[in-house]
Amino acid sequence: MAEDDFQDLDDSRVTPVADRMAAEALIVDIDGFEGPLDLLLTLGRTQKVDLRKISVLQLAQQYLAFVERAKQLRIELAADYLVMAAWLAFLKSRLLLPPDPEEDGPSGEEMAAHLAFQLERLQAMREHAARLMARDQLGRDFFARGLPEDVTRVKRVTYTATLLDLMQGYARLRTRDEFRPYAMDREAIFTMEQALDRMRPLIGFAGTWTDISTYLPEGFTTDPARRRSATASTFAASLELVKEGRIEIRQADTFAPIEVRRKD
Amino acid sequence: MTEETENDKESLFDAPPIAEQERMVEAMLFATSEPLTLKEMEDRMPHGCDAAEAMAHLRKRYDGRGVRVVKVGDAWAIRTAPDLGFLMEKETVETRKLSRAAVETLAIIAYHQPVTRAEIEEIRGVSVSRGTVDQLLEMEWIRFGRRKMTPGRPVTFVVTQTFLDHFGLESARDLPGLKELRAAGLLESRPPPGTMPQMGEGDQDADEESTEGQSELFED
Amino acid sequence: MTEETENDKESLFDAPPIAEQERMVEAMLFATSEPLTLKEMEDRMPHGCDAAEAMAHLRKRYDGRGVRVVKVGDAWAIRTAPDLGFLMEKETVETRKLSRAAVETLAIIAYHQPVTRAEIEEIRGVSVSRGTVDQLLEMEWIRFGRRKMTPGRPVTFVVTQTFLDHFGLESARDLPGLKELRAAGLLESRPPPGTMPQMGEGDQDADEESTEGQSELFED
Repeated sequence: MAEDDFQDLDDSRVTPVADRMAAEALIVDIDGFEGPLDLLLTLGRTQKVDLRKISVLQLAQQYLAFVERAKQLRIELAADYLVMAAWLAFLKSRLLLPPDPEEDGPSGEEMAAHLAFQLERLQAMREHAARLMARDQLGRDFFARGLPEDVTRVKRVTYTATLLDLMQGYARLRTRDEFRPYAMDREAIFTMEQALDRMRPLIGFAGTWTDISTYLPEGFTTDPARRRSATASTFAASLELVKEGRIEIRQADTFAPIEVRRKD
Repeated sequence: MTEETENDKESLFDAPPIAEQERMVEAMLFATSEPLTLKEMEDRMPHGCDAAEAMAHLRKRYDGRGVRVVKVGDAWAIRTAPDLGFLMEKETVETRKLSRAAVETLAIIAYHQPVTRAEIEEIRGVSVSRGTVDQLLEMEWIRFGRRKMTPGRPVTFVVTQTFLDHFGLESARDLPGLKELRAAGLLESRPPPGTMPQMGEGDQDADEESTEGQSELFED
Repeated sequence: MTEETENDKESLFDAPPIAEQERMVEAMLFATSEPLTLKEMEDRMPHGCDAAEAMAHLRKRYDGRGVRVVKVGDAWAIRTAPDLGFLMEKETVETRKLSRAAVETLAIIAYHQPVTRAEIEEIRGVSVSRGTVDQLLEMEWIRFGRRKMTPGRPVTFVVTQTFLDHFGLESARDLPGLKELRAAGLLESRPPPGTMPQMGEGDQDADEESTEGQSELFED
């Protein structure tokens, strides 16, 4: 392999005029390339061999020469072209010098093989992209229904109710006429005292961690205003019970349920 | 395909065999967005084609199929067979909560059955709209019961087996009584202050429905 | 229509005879320009119908005709025969010409799917511009696939049913030359040895699992 590469290197020193002109054309056309790999592929084609048999060393040589000439012509090269140049220079040295037993990392041959693989793969994808685009295409070679009939959407609405809805509805009707003396409406208020009164007898049963929301009294769980009041007072009452040493309290996370447990 | 061999005997520059012409009109009628006249088809087809004959063949071929070749004015088109129109409908089902008026009417019927419309109105304090009763009838949650032996012999309403099945009840007697409702805390629940129904709450139902979405939003 | 009488002898709730089911799928496919899945068809057909069997019959019936029954991914569609495209000059839609970058990116996604942006960049040797991917997404030829189970959990791209439909492919398995590419090892994602200059964001880790991804594609 190394032998061949030296051979290739010699060849490239005596570049025929035509090739040189082609290389100049490449430089002028720099904007037309889609990056260093594309350029390498184009350079590789001038070797007129199967990509699998391509001389990576010769390719590296061509690429470096290209970058050198571009610099002389003061053509701005994008960073990735220079990165590739540096890498190819490194690869070249690896391929030319006998392997250094001290140095680890991939051998020059491995690196060269991978580059050849990349070039072959890119070439293959280009060919297959062309094959794909050459297929019969919808709206060009074959056609869909030109006069589709709309599928009419029929919306059917079903109604539902729960037993609770039913009972609440009935309860609402039956209690509407009940006598209710005028009072400051404290209906939506559940005081801390009420919460304490409610929790004290119940807390004895809380052997396991229990969400404090389960201590909310009946009728204070659905209406938002009432639930807010009951939640606040139940929470305050819980803290009071913690202070008294009757229960433990915990919350796993911000906004997670607050849980209490009887302290034995 | 017999036509093909017949045709092959003739000159190379003749029109394509009729089977081929039939394929052509088929493809054109399928792909165009407007019905095509015979002339329009022939203009597109190779020289010497007879669209009329090709159409006659195609029409026969589609006889009894799921789609048909039909004449639209002086043009032709492919259309779904009329008996399959039902396939062109897509049904979507949306479930909505029953309105407050309907729930209350239903509750009264369930607790007081058999009950007349006048009795329902007396308990609710508002007139019962025809739509509400019709809706419950349509859902098959209520049905007409025996006529009452009172002047005018008014019809009564009772709940149905479908109703009992939906609410998981063995009979309407299993509905919790007032005492149980109170024990369950349900009798406490009054509308929040401010929205307390005043007299003449005939339009309450409408209000309720329009704010329903909002309260839902703020509840959790 | 003989089937109808046959059917009458059987239970009222039996599925319609297969000839009738064939008419139904025929009507549905003719009525739409989009491919329909078996499930979509069965949802619209009477209970108990077997759309797959009906489709098998229908496909055979349209063999060699002006329109064909084609499979597109897991759906079915009717399309005109490609040899008759010349008749449809008026229907031809001018498609936006895709850039070379877009065509290559599309091919890489089709042949390597599911594939990450970094992998596309690895293959092309240049970074993939946002506009290219956006254009393909907008055309609905590609879509996001599952995230890769590698560090960073990068998104992947896969081709869509619209892509298959556009290029007349039954599945991504039918891409031209796919077998040869695979046999040549050109669809493998080989990690570069050592210090290869990384083009894209350089997530080599994504490569590790990509061989598994490839097989995923050919399973369905």
